[in-house]
Amino acid sequence: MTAPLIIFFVLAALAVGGALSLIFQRHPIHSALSLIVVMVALAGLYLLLGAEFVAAVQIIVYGGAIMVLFVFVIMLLNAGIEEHTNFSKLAGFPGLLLAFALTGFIAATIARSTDTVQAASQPGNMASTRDLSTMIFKDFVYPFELTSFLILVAVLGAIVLAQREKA
Amino acid sequence: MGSLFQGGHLLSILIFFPAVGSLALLLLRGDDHVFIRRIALIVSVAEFLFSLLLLRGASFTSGDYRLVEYGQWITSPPIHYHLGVDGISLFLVILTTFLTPISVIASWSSINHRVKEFFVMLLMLEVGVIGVFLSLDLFLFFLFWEVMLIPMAMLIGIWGHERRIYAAVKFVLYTMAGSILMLVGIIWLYNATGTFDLPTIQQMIQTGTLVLEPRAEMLLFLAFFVAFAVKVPLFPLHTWLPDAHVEAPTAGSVMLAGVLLKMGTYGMIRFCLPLFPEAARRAAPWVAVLAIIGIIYGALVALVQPNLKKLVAYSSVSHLGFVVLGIFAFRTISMQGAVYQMLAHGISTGALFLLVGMLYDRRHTFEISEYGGLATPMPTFAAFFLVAALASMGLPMLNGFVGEYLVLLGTYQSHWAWASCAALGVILSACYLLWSYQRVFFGEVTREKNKTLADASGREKFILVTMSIVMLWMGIGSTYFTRRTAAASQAVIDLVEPQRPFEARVTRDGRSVGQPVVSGTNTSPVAQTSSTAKGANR
Amino acid sequence: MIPTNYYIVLSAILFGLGVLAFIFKRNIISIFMSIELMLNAVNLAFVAFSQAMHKLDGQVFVLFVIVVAAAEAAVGLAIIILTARNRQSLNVERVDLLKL
Amino acid sequence: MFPRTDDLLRALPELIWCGFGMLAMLLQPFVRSRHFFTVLALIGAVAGTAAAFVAGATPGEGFYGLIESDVFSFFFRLLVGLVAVLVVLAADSYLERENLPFAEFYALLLFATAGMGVLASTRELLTAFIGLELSSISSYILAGFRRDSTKSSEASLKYFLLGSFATAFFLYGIALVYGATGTTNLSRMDDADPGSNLLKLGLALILIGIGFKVAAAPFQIWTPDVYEGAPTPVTALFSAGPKAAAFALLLRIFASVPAATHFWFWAFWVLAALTMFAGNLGALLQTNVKRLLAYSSIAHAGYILVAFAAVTFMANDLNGGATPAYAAVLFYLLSYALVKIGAFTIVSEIGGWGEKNLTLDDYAGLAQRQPVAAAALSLYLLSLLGLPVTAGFFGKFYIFKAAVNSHLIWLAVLMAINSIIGAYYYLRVIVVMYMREGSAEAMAVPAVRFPVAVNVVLAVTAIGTVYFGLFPNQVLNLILQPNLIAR
Amino acid sequence: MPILEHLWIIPLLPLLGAAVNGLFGRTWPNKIVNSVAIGATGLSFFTALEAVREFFLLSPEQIPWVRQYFSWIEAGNFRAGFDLQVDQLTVVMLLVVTGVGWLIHIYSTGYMAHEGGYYRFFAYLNLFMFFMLILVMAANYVLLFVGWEGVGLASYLLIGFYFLRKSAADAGKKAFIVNRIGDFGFMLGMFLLFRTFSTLDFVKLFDKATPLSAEPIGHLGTLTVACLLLFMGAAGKSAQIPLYVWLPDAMEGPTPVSALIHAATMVTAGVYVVARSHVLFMHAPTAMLVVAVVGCATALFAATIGLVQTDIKKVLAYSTVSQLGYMFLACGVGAFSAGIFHLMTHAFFKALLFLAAGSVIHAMGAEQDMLRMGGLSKKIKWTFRTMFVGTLAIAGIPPLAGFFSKDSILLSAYQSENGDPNVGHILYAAGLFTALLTSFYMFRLIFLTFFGKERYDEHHVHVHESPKSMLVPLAILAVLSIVGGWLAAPAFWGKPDYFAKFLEPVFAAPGGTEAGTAEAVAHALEWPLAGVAFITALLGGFAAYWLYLKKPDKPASLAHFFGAAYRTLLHKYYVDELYAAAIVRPLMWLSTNVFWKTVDVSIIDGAVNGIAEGITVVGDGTRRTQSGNTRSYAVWVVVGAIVIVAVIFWPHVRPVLGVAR
Repeated sequence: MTAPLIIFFVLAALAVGGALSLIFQRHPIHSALSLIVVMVALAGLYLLLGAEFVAAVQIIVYGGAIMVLFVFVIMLLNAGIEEHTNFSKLAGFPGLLLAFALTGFIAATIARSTDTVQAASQPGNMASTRDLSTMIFKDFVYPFELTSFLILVAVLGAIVLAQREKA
Repeated sequence: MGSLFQGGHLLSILIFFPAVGSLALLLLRGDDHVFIRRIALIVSVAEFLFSLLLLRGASFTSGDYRLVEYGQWITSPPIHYHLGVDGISLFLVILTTFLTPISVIASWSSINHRVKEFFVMLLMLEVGVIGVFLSLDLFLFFLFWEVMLIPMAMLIGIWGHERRIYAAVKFVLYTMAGSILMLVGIIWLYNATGTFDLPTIQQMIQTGTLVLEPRAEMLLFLAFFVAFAVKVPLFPLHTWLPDAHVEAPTAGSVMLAGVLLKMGTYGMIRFCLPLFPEAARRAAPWVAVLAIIGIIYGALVALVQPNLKKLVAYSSVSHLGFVVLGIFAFRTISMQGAVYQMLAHGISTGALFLLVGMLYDRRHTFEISEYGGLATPMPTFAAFFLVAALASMGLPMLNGFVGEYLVLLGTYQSHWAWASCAALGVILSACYLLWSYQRVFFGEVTREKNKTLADASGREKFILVTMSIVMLWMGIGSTYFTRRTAAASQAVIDLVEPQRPFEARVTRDGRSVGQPVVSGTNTSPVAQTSSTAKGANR
Repeated sequence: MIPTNYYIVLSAILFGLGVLAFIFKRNIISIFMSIELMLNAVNLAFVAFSQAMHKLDGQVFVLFVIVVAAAEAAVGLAIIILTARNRQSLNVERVDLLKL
Repeated sequence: MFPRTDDLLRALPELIWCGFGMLAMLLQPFVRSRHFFTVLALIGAVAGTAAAFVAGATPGEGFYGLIESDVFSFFFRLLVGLVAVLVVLAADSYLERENLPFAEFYALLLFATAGMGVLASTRELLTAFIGLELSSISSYILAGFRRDSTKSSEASLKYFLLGSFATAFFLYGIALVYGATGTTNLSRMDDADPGSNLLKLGLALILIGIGFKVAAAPFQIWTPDVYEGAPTPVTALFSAGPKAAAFALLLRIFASVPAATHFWFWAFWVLAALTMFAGNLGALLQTNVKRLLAYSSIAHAGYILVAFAAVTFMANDLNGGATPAYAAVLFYLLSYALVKIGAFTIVSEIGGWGEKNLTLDDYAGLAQRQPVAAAALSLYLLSLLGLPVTAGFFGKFYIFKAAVNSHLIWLAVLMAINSIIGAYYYLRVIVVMYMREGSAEAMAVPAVRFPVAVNVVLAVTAIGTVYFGLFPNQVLNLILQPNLIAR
Repeated sequence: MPILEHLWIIPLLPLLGAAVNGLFGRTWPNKIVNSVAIGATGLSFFTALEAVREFFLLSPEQIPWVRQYFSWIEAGNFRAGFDLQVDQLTVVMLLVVTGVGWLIHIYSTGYMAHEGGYYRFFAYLNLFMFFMLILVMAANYVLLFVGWEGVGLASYLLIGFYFLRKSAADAGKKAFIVNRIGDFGFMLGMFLLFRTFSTLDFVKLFDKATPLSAEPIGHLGTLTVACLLLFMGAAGKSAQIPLYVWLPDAMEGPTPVSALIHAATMVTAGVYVVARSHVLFMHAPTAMLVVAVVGCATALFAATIGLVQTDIKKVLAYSTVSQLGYMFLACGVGAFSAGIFHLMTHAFFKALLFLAAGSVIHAMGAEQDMLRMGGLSKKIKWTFRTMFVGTLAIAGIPPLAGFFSKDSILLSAYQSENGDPNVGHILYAAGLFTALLTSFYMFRLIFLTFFGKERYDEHHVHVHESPKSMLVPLAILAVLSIVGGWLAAPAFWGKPDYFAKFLEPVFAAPGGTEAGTAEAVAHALEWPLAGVAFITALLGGFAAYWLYLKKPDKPASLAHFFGAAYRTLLHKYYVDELYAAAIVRPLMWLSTNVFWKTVDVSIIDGAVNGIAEGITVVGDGTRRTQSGNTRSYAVWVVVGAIVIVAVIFWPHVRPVLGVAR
């Protein structure tokens, strides 16, 4: 049991635990916080995988921007404890069961079929951020430009939807 | 098969002239009813005259198609604008163009709201029907087949009576249910042959370049047959007919009974038999049984109808049964009879519906019990009604007889049992027609309203006289028609089962030509027919 | 070293938990969070694969995904605010005007 | 490292659409005139559509193989462009009636169109994902565009939540495919091992994601709600644009990934069957016309999936056996888009302020009140019903043909049955319009005189429907070629 | 040969009359109408006479004289032409029809003078003449069938002439439908014949049939079946058991109609057809036997019913049925010429009787019940005299017509040995007994009507003799009824029976039972049998005299004594009731409740609507999945995911969809 493996398991446990608590926390704020935990854990895993740039972005954008946005909205709408209605029969036990089934299946399939990939895997040599940027601005310039429009749309949407009725 | 557009565009004109007419109507203002009616009448009459040109346009001494029009329409899959007329379709077209003006006149005063739309629909209906009769490309055929649906539904649904909407929807769904499967069948056939062109496929089958394996052929046959059987309508599929007829306005019923039902039997003759002879042969007994059930059953149900129009409707079920029987007996004579019966039924039943409609115009009911003793206030009308009834029950010298007689005679040649059962229909038709006639026209006038009913008006007289003359003519001068239909129907029969002359049959049955079936010690007719039937099905 | 499929399986589990959460949670915001959870799971998979195959594009994808997630978050939260305004509840089950 | 001109040319339509979208946004503070923006958006949409020809004129791959400019993308760009144009025209009067922010609307519309354009032209999954998001997010916003309407916002919410839920699946699918093949570029997956379960799973998840977008049962579940809640012109857009784009992507994926071989037709077989029935049966009892059309669009997605089953069935047939099936999909999408936009436009016009009159009763006696509208709507319905001399008929015909061609007789029969069921409720609308007398107050309502723009929409759609119903040749010659999708 | 070349003129004339009267007669005064009608018939009568004259100039090989005018139906190897034929048989029928028909037309002008619908009546009557002439002149079965159905139509119209009376309308309908039942057989007969000989022209067909050897008795060969089917038609038209029921009801029509159609001409069409097809029948002894037996039975049966009827026309009706039975008996035993001979004489005296009865009714003011008559002999002398002649004739008192014809029938019956030597004697006995009954009920009629005390009150009914227009035809017919039989008289002195001799070329064709061998035997038996017949006739007459003049109260007591039998007879053996109960009502019930209400409405339509219902229900279910709850929606997505994954990864779920292949 090497050190990285231990770290991996710790982080994995952290992530899963965060996810679970996201589910079981009754208050959105707590859910949000547990989600942040997950993200941080994932960031750790990225580092472990030698993708430090991604890890950084993960912390900054996700943990920083997005989650803050969440918390902000929760505060804005001062959402309280979520009420446990069960209007949806389907989403009760059967739903959860199905979800488990799906998850189990996907996980199992992957576990059985990633061996090929795994063979190729060896100690993560750090990917240089330069290569990354060249890739973004050369190979993927088109989608990159598109994302800019995407952001534009988002802004636009936020304005259109969230702005108060003009009196 | 013709080069590009040989023999002028008469057929195209026939198909699209009414469409042009209806477009013209659409552009008119909606409120000047008289003018609209006049236009409609002019258009339909002109159309009728055009159709008469067919008789000059070509001779029908051989089975192949005349006045063929052939042009590329859709490149992939190769669909052609392929029209043609032969002896069978010839008179059906003329029947259509003849009945349309009649219906126009018939609805002259009975249609008063949304007049424009009415005549537009009527003409569009004509377009669809004529298209069906003239198109030689499976795809084109199907196209017209479906096009005809909506105008008819509209006629029923907008200008019909109480339960019109139910009837209209039922009509459309019934027909679609059949035809959609036919579409699948058509496509299947295309995959097998690579063409939608009817004559080409026929040649393929004749020359043996196309051989369908029995199961597929049977399925295809059924796909087509069911669609047609619904239209005919054949026994278990007939229940849309009474509703449609009872609810439809007079003109609608006339077109429906006069022409639309024929599309079904026409389809059988034109597609089921030539394209799938083997399957047709195997299915024949079942079809015949259904047809016979239809004949007797329809007659019996008609017998007890309290509703005059429903009675006539069920009588159609019975009469069309004869046609189907005639087709699937695979005898030249019976086929001829079937074709003739189609025309005859179109006229006589059309006339009956017209008469019933005229009664409705006066009293606004179809209940027989509402009438009685009408012969006193309206003798002329009663006389015409009697003529129509007699024609419909197949009295010699009137149109109904020839068809029925030939069908039965022909059928008897190979299947004496079928013919014998079917012949019961002749008795029953007399029963229900005479009984209803008596209840409507004979006896004292019971209802106060009926005492003052007006006799046939000038316009009505005109219609009725025309119809009666046609009935009489078809009853006496049948050869005028049969000589033109003969070749075509013979051709169809030859495809299904080539007919041997009688003597040949006898010799094959091991008897000398001189002494036919009745030599000293001979089998009972049953045995003989079975033997001959076997022979026929060889 | 750590086998790649550990990561992938983990991502699968996280993804599944996201699905689970989506079904389980009632509060719209939490549901949205569970979507973010699923996206994170995807990211993990991407990174793991790219690392395993010595290809950088996997990480590029992650960046794109994060951007998209941000955009979605903006719009989503706007929509949530709108909804909260229109009917004073964040319970997704109470948002069922449109049915049948 | 500025991209080469050809690349730009090959992406020109999207760029133009986005450009005009931006323009609209920028001018929004300064210009108050609605017509200005309408014209602007119109120009933008048309220009983009025209640019499709430019792009089509420079075939080949662009941006290092991320996008492909071939007949396929040409066709779909034209299609979505046409949709955009029509929706702009249809929306104009609607926006005024409901007094909604028009600049933003058009901007979003153009961005969405751009997204669809990307989906139509991309050959790489990540780009596809971006395009998908571009169109989806715009759609989420557009769905909720009538802020003060609870229905609208609810539609927006549902669409957003479920949409991103599905997107997550799609994305995970991409991840797995990437894991299995080491690339996300569809044209570089040839050496991937088709048997790999990872790949299968990835494709399956992608199928789920796209299946959601195209409203394939049981992912269709969101469709009726969203379609009903969204502003009607937007509904028109949804039913025509994004669906077509999503189908385009699906088609491209399953056309070019070797691993997506024969046996996938099973999946499509199931989806198709489920979808057809879900749509038609659901529509059977609808009294809300808008919702009815929504269900019908599900049903039609089902029909298209039948063609997909045929496509995948023919996947192994290398000598262009699948070509007719492809053509069937494309032609159907075209005919269907025309009809749906026309129908929804009429619905939005009849709906009146606040979309009040949506139920069948409001359509009773429409034939007398507004003969033209009634006639047009019946034409569309008949096309949906698949009656001859309408484009819908040929569409259905080709799908039948494709199905029978692939020996999917039973699927064809199922489709036939569904056509009958469908016929029932389409007819019901026609019946109501023509054969029922309108209620007193309904008849009292003065005939709505349609704005010019709307009339243009109706004219284009109606004429198009009839024209393609009679002379489908040009379109067919375009889409019926083996190298429809460049490999 | 002007007329023989243009035979079509003969039937066409009445048709023209019918057309003219029918179309325009409505507004015309009676004078013009009846002059048109009588003119048309008379003309065709004289044309017929001319035709006959020319016919006698023909050389034997020119007979049968067939003229083809135009081809009516053509299909495949089937051709039915509008071909007319004249041979000896036709000549007889032609003269009877046109002659008697003309007389009756004349009579009608008087009888119908005060009726409404005068023009209609004569139009129908002429129409009937047309079809009847077609029937007798047709040269093939199909054209014959035209006349056959046509006369049916005419009789339908004429029976229903007083259509305001329900009974009349019913009777007309009944007549037509019962006839249709017969026609059903007739048609099948034609079909079978065509299948066997592939032609329906008499000449060709009989030429083909002649060389065939006769089918052994008791054997259902093709010809036997064909003949039986034809006979079925004949039975319908000529009111034989079991299809006789329509004829008595047919008396609802005006009396001249009863005389012309239901006594003289139409009802004998059946006999004519059998005689016409004698070639076939000669080859089918079984059929012959059936014909003979049925005929004999009918004769006896109808006669018994005739005994107790009190309606003067009903009595005559049943006597007609019975006489027709005689004719079939004749045909059945191969004495075709005898049958035709009786047909002719019967036409004379039965027409006479009916017309006289009509005159009586006319005199009594539409009273038909004999129980309300009596003692009329003084008041209406001529009517009485003529009618008495008729009675003598039918009763078979020599030397009147009936005696000779009936005698020759009995004779042939006595000789016939078809199948069993005793058959002949049985038939003879039955026939003889029938003769007894006949004379009884006829004299009963006379005595009840003309003798005894008046059983009506003079105040209401003032009896008056009929106009000339009615009496003249009576007189002529009376004369004919007297002399009509003398053609056969020479047979008693060993000389040839002229009538038989005349018809010989027609009937002598095949087996040769006619003439030849029979002659010798006949001569030996001639006198004794004739004597017997004469005595029976007298017996019958005397019985009637004794019962109805001497002891007028006797009949009542007798009736009371044989209560059951009497009632049975009075109700015509309850045959109508039987038919109603056994056929009509069940059929109606079946059609209404089973076919229409159950099969059509419940089962078929029920199924159709049921399917629609079912789909709607399912549709509602599908709608319910649209709960509007986003969480459920999410679950649906998951479900979908699982479905797809399952289909892709577990091949063994695919065969569930195996139908896809």
